[in-house]
Amino acid sequence: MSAIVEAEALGRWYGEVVGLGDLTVSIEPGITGLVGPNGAGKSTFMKLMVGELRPHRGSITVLGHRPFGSRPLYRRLGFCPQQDALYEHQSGRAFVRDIMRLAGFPRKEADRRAVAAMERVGLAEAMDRKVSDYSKGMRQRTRLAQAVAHDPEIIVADEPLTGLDPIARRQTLELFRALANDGKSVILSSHVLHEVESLTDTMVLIHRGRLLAQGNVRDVRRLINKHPSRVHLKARDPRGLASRLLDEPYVNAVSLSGDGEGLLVETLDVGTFHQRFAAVAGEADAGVRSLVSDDASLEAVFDYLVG
Amino acid sequence: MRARTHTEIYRPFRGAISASAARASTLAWSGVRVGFKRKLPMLFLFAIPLIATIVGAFQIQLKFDALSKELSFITADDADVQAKMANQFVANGLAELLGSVEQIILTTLGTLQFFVVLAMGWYGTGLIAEDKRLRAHLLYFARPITRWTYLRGKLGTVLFWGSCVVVGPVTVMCGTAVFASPEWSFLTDRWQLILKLEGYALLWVVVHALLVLAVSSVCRLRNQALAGLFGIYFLMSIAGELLAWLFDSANWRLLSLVRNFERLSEALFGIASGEVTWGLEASLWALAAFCGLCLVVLDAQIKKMELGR
Amino acid sequence: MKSSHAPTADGGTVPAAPGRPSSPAPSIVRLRGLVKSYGDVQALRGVDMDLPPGPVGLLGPNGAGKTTLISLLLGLLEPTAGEASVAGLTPTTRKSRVEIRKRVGYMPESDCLLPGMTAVELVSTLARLTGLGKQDAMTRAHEVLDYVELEEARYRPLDGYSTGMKQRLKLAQALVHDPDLLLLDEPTNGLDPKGRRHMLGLVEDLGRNQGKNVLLCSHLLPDVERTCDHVVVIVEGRAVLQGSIAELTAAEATRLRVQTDERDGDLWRALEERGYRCETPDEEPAMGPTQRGFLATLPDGRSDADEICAIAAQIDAPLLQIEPVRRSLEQVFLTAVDGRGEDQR
Amino acid sequence: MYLLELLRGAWLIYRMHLGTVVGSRRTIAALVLAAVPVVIAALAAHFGPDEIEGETFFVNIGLVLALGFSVPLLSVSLGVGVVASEAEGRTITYPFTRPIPRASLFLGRWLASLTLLAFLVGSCVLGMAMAANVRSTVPEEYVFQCLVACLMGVTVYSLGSAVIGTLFKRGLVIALGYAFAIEVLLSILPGSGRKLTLQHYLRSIFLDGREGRFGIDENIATTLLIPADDAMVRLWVTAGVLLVLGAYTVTRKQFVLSS
Repeated sequence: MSAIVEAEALGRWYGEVVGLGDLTVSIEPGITGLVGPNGAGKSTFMKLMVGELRPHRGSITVLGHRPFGSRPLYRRLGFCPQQDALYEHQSGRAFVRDIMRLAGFPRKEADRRAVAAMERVGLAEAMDRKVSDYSKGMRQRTRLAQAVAHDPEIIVADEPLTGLDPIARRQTLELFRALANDGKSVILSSHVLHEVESLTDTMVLIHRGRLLAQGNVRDVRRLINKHPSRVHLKARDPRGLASRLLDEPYVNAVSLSGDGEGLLVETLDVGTFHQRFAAVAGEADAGVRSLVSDDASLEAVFDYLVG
Repeated sequence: MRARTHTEIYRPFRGAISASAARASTLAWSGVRVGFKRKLPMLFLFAIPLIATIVGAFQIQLKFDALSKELSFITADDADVQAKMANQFVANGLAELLGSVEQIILTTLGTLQFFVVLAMGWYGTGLIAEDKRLRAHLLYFARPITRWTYLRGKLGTVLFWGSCVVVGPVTVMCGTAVFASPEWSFLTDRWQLILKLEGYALLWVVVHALLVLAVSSVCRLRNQALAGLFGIYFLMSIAGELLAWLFDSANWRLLSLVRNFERLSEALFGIASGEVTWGLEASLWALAAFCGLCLVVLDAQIKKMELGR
Repeated sequence: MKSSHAPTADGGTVPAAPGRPSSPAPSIVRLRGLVKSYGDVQALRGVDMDLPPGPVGLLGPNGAGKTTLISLLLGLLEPTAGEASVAGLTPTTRKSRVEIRKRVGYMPESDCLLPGMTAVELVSTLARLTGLGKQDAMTRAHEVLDYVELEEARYRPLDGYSTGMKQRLKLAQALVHDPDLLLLDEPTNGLDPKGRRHMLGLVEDLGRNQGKNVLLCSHLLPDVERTCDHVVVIVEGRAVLQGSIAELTAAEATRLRVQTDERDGDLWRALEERGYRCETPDEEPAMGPTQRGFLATLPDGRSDADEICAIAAQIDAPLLQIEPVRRSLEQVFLTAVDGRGEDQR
Repeated sequence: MYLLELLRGAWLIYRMHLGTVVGSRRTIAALVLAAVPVVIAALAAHFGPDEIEGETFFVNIGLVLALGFSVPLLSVSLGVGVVASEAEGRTITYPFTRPIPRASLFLGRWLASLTLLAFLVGSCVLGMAMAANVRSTVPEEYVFQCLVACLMGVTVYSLGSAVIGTLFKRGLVIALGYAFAIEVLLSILPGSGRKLTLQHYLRSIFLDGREGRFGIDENIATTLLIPADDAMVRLWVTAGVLLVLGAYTVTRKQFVLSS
């Protein structure tokens, strides 16, 4: 699959403040989570992606276009900005309709799309009310509606889940999944890592304006050798299982937890562990109840890498 | 749950929470301290009032200086009649001189008017508007304070800055007069005048502070509020003058704050400006009504803020 | 505290009936049929609530009445009807409503911080507004700033603070008068993972170790799950669900979530042959070739996963995860909201 | 092709924002501002000294109040926000990530402001003419020329303010400073400095060789005004340059939005 976003030694400053230092990354189709601590440069990267800013060094192409002011690209891209700004005087529907007019649709078609998009983000009932009366979550969803209404190939969404209540969060996540199922690409940033993880395994981790990691979360976890992988087990007979596991060469350490049925395994070769565990547990007859690797999550990877 | 240690231990508070704390003054003082943080605007805002005060004080000093020279010259003469005449003359001159002190002070205040409104506006218009914009009032109203305390606190801050540019100069100039007058005569003979001057300055500040806060409470942005303040201030004067001219009745000038204070100073110090035709009570009523209006606006707005809107 | 849906339907078994002799220390917040209306609009339509000690999560969709409830607990509003007692005070008179705020600390959601001040100034001023003496206020300000780990920055103006520092400062000011009840409105808003963990660590410490009654409002249910013992769900002005999180999200005994790699399908088929019932998890609709595992119900008589391990070993599939299915707090919340929504219709 | 897209985009933006412009609070303020000179003119016409003719009255009041006050003030206050208000409101992202030329935002929003300005200034001039008619009938060509001068004035002033607003952060202050401090200073100073002011050309259009006939303020009368046609040409050229400058700026400039 060819990359949809290619950044090469990308840098952007705000005066003396660095937004993005030196970023080389290529993003492939599908859902990609853009994560990183505050001030890492996620928003700057997204702004460069949609051509709100121009790079100071390096280059960026999206679908083969240089984004700044590129009209062909804007037909294929939708952007949901982070800042809570809308044209306050109009209704959500009118807002999306006007934006769709700018996207090149005739009047009726624009209105049809606006209505469809507002329904899609769950604002069907509120769409004829003024934007200024909306709650924070509704405004966020209105911004999302204008980003998806024209059926773009790529949706870039900067923190699209902030301010949403759990119900709206769920709806929005479903919307992203549905978009991905339709073959669209979604690039989204969020601080809430487990939500990103529920959407996708592919992530781009930016830290201090540079690329820190990219790819599938589990693969990335396996690349981190500094910290042995930790797997939590629960069994009827944890001691038996523990002694059996200690015989395996890839297991570095096993410790028992206080409650008498938990077991913590540390291994530097988690791939083999998973591969062999079924056989080991089958032999041991220890009554395995659960097996959870608690540091294979995006959050754990994030912590190990960002520190 | 990941293990985590907090070596920094939370310590419970063992002291007492007093029921009668001076909460308003705490709030006022915190507002003043924020104002002190930025030095440059302070320099610009206070430079002109400061210069005017120094000039005023200098004038007063000069007058008394001249007087004391005459005095020493005359008392050197030992002839009885001449001495009596001289004393008479000195007393007259002194009275005239002392009378003109208030003239100097009021003129200085008149010239300063615009800068005073500017200074009070600069420091005051942000007080409530910024709170509203940043929703900082949520922090204040989560404390055991009432709306009235909040208002007093904010008023205190504006009064402080207003006093710096109005009551301060008046005090300095009165002080100069006291020290320059022979035998503290300004203090002993005319202490009522000093009180009246200070009272007048204080009233001036209070009324304008209320206006500043009322404007601040209806705006969301400080700049808007500042523009609004000047808008209202000048609009009232212009409307008063215009209506007075149109309907040929000077009473319309009651609309103008400036004119009302002129009337007040005429009554207090007997310095006629000629254009004021109505009675003192009318002016007092006008000022009271104006303050009442400001308070009503403030109360409504602060009520909304207390409810967290 | 026993978990229960819609206490009104339960005939008042939960919360405990007043005056019951066995009832423990009175809870800090006690609401009975609390109603608050603005004109014709009813924001709260009869809330019954007893706040258990420790950290409690307050959940609810937007517009459910959470903000009104917080204002009431802060003594900013007077209840229209019903009984309320906050820290032993009833917010019916103006005086007691002001008094309540000496016992309650509030961390608002919005930014709130005036530029120009420093952290020490802000916190000590707010402490003095609460009624602490001058020395007390300064000592306390430094203590709570230490507690939230605002180091040298406390002497700098707030203008340059990062989001994480601002949030911690807001927590510090809520703590300065050592209140019995802490109302935290979205304390993790806008924080990155590290900042969020820090904040949650503080909230947990306050609730669990320092004996504060913490009411945590958050849209991020995992945060609530992580820090709180209990939840209260408010929907359309009523507390439709309150109970302990551990009970509400108790694990099921016989359903396991099983995950391998690409061979998910193979294992699925192999398990079904042995009498397991397999299904795709419902909370995450399948997207393309799923690698997210499936749910397997154990056949009768089995209580562990040894057989699954054996089967996996036979077909040589790696085992990435075996875990008893647990209702997530999100599911609990969504069910509560849906149930309520249907009642209304 | 680009031009066609530009015009289409500008038209869409124009349609989007005409509503905003007409309904906003700023417009109401502008309406009040525009009404003030008319009210003053009406009052002056009624109560002023009797010996002044209608046309003299109209020319004087048109020069001072319409050309000298209303036109620059309204144009600046409405013109500065053309692009700047979108950048300050942080909504500029929406039009800029759509397949329209960036310049069409400038063009469209400026045209929307211009529509309102033309309406305001036009009614202002007509109101003044009506006020002057109380004294004696004002010749139609005076009114017409005043109208032309005012329309040219709002065009150039608003374009200039729009460009300033796009380029600088404190656009309003700079534009107001130019219109009311620098221009006034230049026209008071002797020498050719006044040829750099817009007022000079606007007066030329308005008076069109009739200066000195109405007992006008000496300063203006002694100014060597140029024929109206020349003035028109120069203003059009200025407007063209400003338009291109604005369009180019918007096309190239990156707007860093505070978050």
